[in-house]
Amino acid sequence: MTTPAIPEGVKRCSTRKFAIWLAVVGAVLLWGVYAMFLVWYKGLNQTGMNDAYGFALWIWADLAVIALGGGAFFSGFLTYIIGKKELKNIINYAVIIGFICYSSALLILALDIGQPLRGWFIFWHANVHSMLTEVAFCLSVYFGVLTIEFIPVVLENPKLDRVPFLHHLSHNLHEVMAVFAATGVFLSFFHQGSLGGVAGVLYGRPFSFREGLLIWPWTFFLFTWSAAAVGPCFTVMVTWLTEKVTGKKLVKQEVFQLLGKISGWMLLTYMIAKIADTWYWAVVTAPSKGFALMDFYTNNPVYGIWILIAELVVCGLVPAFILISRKGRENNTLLLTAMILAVIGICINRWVMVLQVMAAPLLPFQEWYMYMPTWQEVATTILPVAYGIILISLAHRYLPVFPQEKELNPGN
Amino acid sequence: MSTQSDNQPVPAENRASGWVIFVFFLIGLIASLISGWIAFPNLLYSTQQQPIDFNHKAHVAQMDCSSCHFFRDDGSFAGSPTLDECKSCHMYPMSNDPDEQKFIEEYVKKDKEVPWLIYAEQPPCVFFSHAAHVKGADMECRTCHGDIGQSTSLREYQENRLTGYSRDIWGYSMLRLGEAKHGGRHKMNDCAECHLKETGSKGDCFQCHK
Amino acid sequence: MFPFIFEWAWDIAHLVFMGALWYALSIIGAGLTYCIIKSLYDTATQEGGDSAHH
Amino acid sequence: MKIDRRCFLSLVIGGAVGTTLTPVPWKLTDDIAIWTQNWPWTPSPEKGPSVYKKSVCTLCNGGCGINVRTVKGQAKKIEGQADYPVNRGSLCPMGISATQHLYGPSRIQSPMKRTGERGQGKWEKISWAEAISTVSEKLAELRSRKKPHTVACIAESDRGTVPYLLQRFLTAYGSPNFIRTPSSFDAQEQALYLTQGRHGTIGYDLENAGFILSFGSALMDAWGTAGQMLSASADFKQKNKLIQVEPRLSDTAALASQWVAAKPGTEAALALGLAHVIVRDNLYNKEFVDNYAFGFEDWEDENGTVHQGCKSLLKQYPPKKVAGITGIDKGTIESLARKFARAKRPVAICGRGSGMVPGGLDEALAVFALNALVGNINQPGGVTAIPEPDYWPEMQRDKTASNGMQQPRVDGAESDRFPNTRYLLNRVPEAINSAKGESPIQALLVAGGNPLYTMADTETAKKAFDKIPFIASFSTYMDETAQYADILLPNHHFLERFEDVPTPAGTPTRVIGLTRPVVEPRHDTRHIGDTLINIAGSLGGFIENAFPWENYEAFLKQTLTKQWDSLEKQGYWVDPEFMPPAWEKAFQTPSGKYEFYPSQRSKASGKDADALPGFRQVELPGDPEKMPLTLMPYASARIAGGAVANPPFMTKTVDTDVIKDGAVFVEINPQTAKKHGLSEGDAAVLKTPAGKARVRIHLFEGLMPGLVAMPAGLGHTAFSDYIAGKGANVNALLTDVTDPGSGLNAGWGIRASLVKA
Amino acid sequence: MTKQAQHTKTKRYGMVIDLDRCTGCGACMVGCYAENNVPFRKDETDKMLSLNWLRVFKVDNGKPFPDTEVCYIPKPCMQCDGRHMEGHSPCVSVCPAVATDYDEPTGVVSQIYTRCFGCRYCMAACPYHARKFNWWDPVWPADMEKYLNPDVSVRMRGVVEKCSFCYHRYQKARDKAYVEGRDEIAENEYQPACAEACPTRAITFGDLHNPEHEVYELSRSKKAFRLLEKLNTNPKVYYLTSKSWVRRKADNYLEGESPADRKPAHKAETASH
Repeated sequence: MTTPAIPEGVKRCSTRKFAIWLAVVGAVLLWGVYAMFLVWYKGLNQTGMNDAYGFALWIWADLAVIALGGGAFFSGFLTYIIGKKELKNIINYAVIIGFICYSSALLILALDIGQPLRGWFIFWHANVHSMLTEVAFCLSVYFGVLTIEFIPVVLENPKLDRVPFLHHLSHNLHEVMAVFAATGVFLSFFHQGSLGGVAGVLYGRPFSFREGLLIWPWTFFLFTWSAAAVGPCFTVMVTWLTEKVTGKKLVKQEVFQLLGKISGWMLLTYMIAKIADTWYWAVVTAPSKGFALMDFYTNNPVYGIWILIAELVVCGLVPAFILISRKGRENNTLLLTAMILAVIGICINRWVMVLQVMAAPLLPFQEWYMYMPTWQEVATTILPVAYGIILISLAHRYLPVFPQEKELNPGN
Repeated sequence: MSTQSDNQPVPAENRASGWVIFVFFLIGLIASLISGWIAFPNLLYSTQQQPIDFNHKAHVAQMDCSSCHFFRDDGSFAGSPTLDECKSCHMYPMSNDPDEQKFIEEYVKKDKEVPWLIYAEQPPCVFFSHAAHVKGADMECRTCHGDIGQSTSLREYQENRLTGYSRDIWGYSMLRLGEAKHGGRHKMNDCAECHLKETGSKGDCFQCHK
Repeated sequence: MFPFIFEWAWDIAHLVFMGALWYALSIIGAGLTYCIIKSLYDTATQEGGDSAHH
Repeated sequence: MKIDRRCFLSLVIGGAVGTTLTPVPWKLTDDIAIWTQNWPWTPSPEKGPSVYKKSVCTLCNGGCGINVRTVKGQAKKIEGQADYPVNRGSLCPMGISATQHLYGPSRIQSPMKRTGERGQGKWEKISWAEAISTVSEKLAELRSRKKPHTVACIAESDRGTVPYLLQRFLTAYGSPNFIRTPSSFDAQEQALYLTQGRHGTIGYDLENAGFILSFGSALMDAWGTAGQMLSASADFKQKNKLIQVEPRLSDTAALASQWVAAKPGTEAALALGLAHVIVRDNLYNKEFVDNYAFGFEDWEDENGTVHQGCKSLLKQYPPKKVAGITGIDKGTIESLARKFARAKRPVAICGRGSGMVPGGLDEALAVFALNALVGNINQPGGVTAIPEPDYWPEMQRDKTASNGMQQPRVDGAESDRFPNTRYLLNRVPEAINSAKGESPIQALLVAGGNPLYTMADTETAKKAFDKIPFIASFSTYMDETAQYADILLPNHHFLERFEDVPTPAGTPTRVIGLTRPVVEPRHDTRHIGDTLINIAGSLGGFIENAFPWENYEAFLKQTLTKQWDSLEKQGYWVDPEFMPPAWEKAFQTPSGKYEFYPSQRSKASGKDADALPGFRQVELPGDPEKMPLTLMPYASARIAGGAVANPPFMTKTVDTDVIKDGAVFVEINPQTAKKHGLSEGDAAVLKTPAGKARVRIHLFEGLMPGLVAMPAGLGHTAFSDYIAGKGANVNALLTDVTDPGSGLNAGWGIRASLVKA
Repeated sequence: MTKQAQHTKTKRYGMVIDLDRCTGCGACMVGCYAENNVPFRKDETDKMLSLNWLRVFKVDNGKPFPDTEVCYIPKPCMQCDGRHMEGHSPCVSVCPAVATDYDEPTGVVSQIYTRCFGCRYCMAACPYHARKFNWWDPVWPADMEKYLNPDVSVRMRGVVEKCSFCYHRYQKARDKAYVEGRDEIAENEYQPACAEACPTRAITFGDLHNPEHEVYELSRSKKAFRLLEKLNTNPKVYYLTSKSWVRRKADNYLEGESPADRKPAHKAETASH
């Protein structure tokens, strides 16, 4: 059944099936929306946060989705600036995933502040010394860029494409896309970095505090680098998942492998820097504040040294080595495993840089602070996932996201 | 949803022409401009009359400003006089003025404070030091409050329905442009502007906040 | 974020930070404006024209 | 002209463009933000001139001078009154947060009559006229049945005009049953009477003392006048002058220069042991002991019987033996005794904890003996008896009243058995519960003290109260006792009323403070003095005649005419003539001297051994097999342990290892915990012969192994949602342990078991 | 946040708390709550949800009975001067909306509740947990609103608050000085509520720059130290103790390191002059 709303030459499931799918995901979405409403209406007492955990699950989710959404800017960078033509086959999807990630991040930020109606103060009364200001500005402006990058894809919907103005707009946007992409890369560099800076500048928190370059702590650069390294892995992971769900091959394996190779080298260089950073922190920074490394990993039920090993070795070095080896990349299972590990690694890193920072006691007579999210927090954190699935479903159904789809699925 | 006809371009003669579309654009534009610039400000503010029409000029002729608007020993500023302070003269009528009659009937006799509406009332988060301005910097009342001492009648009081602020805080111009009516505007930036001019610094937060 | 805001200061931090911000915004703004105007122009000159843009 | 949807779209775009060019979105964004800054449901206090008003806090018997900041007739902040002779500007957290009680939800807002079952909390608002006629009809009825003595009154104090009016009312009415709630000063003041022959409050001149030996008094935690003690404590540490004897490292012990962890209940033995060393080494004040004391040496009475004196008695308490009893090593006892005797202006004080429980008379006498041995009676830095007020007007009473007054007291105080004890509230429940037939109390007036919270074994007390047919409460707050009453006649809050506050116990000067209205009464309450005058008025006859004043204020001014000027001006009056009398004139005992051998006491029992202070181990209730631990309450300045519960601010200061999520933590030594399989934070059931409570465990090295320490003052069930339901009431787990000599409650703890829940 | 030249008239208000005197009675806390309109809830046992501008910790030396010792440590906002004594306290520089700032004339770290939008970054930055969040709308049951202090604005849900050294008292003292034609205010004219409420006079408050103020000498005493000094936050709250174990509780030490190795507290401060 081909309706004009669906791109030419591709096959899509029945409206009924699609509606059921949407309804299921929509139910999860509604649950999240209800929780979101509760948080806005009743305030942040709906969360499990407290004065020790001013930053908690949401900020982690924010940091994580932004890191994972980094696939958009880095793929854009590779496609439009470096000129990796093969990546044109996945750039649309990278943009969509980035758009979902960033819109989710903004939504979570809007939830996470105590006075949402005053949220614009961060722009209006900006304190330029605050990493969070940098995050807010770059994040929202970059979201604008992503929207601009997303628009042409939307406009390629057959129905919209028939409107002459929109047709031309889409065309013209494509023409200057490199400019936007470059701006996006610039903005991304700063907001990804600033997110790292958020924790890194906290000189009252020896666990996260780092020295750095000018006003930027080393975490600034580590975050940018790691987002660039792992963002494409997430893009590939989601693409692969989409392929599994739709039962179609959407992107050629070479594209995956190319991204895998680039990610691999990025990840390896990142891990070298990260390990150096951790080493310096463990032997210089932390001891200067009176802490031994193991002070941060003992006497508590959750944060053991395993977390450091998991982040650096299992989800860091291991996937890096798999991805840089041709054999590893060419084995589909290994490629995906490595990418998933890398994604987990980055999530652990962001978790540690938010939650463990809050948990570690500073005064010697204090205990580790523990935190348990409420269902409202969980629901609102899952909400973006549901929203993302819906947006992806709609995009896949109605937009020509994957240029290679027709070629790869000739039977349709 | 889609029908066959949707796939066909709509014949040109069935479509609105460019200038019609432009006229609609203009209608939308002008209507919103009018409602935004004229209706909105009127809706946003409510207007109230002072409970008693006080004649400053008549009083100033006979006494100092500080007889009613004085500093307490602890340095705080008394603001508008209390009933007791008014009563010290107006226990009984001193003239035939109808407002004085009203004052005595409704407030003195009933021993009720007059609910004066304060034009320059600052919100609870603000600490405004009259002492610093009047005593420390030798400023005159009229610099901020206008020539209220020469007025014979109290003007109406406008209150922002959303914020509860007196309109004098934002100023009467929606764009906060031009010469301020009644002495001055009283938003933070207005304070800062003067402070910057007079002291070289806009001031620290705690200078005026509490 | 504007010079007339209370917190604004004409110092290096503001100039660098806000300079970069406004620079990025103006590039985006200029790009968008160009695209819209160009599209309006294209629409007017080649009504229902070809579509081979990719 | 064709109009299609593109026209509509265009209209909307035009509108949108136009709107952005108007102030609407921008001004609204700003105004909405300002709205969040002034949310109508967030209060904004009214400005106005600050007026400071002096008064005296009566939340406990401490009586600290306060200075209340008011704005537009509303009390804003309570601060200490700097020149007040008792507390000198210092104030305890309870006093500071009294505004929370004044304006809080636990106030009784008008007279009320019970409609449901007792304690059910169902009330009906009534008028003052109805309330007063209900009470007076009940009283008139009992009087007509010639049973005026079955009326009892419980009050928190027996000094000052209000307690006096209560007593006067009972006297005119015909009941001897005026009962004051217990305090540690009961034992001390009885000891004062027995040794010096004077009724009065005891004054410790701690500020001028050079060395303070405290037998478990929680000086830093609400003992005596909290403000005064805390203020005096400022130099305890600096001058190394405080020694604390206590099995728990309390806040006082922490501040002391030496903490002596004696086994609980052995304080008397330690005092006698110290006295032993002092006498043995001839370190005592010979001038005082030889010339102004009686019963130090053995003596012979007119019948030729030889009586053992203090000196001989002390021979029974050599350091080695005392070390065995107290668990303190011999060397410490020896050195402590020498330090005490050689110090400049040493003083020993007693009254365990915050002084809610009287303790045994022997302990008080033993500590008094220490003071006498160093001759610090009526000396700077020593112990002084402050005479009680004596300015009461004459009255006449009718025959019914006279007959009633001759009936024995319900509590057995001033009886042959306990001739020197004035009040024994602790014995009332037993008296009622064991009575055959109807309750010996037919009507009870509760004027403070909140006995159903503060009495040991509250369940038994409640059972006794159940048998009292009529209970009226004058309480300001809906406390546990008010909740159990039949009729409520609420008194003004102390910030709304006049009242005099005579010398608080422990203060070494003669002072009267004036509590006065700082704010207008907020509710339909009435001064208890006025209520009493009203009730007397409706009873008529001699009773009415005994209350000839227009109102309480008139009575107060008349009574304190001489002092009134000073009271009104400064808020207090200090007796300019009061000087601790010289030793020659100080003692009004039968011997005219300070009596180491209290002959008044021996008269009661006729036995030597009972007269001299001795150490008798108090047997704690409970089977040591089944209950291997010992529960002791402890006082904390952050928890009000008395009649009036913690206001929310104080509860806010209490830390997480004292109370968490409604459960109270009991402290135990980690060693004990290990033995009983308990660890930090565990939920457990604490069981004593009186009852059980769910608690949680907090390990504290500073507690003697084998003990369980539980904070006093938690576990309220009344007042308000902000106060009730926090932890358990330790009083409910304790029982009365009657001191054989005085009838006072000598219980300092109880046996207990602690089992993980 | 602009850095001004160190003016001789610039004050650095600070506090010295004598831990040898503190009995942990809690009067300072209650005094603070009453003065500063600090709200309360039915259950305040979770101290990480409780609005307490001032909290008094109880610490012990960990030795077994009867060698145990305890000490109380009252902890208000430390009013940090920042790493380079320039006012970049851990919290000030992170606030994205300039809701918290370093008050140059007094050295007090300000918090403007109406500016704060509740991002809580400052709370994450503060190593002392001095900053508290309004998780709930404040509610004063019955008539309790009546005792609220008009000199201190009431905070609304969703914003951060903290100890301000009772800055409103400074404002009032200055007003009095203006009216009396004075330039300076005396030491006793500006005292925060906790210092005033402390019945044991353990809290001393004044200008750390002014040799005539008591805190000047006290903060330079050998017994003086500050909490978590190694973090270089440069607090203006000093503590005095005669016990070395208490100092060990106030900062982190590596094995073999001891508080005695550290230079006295005031050295760090004078070094920057």
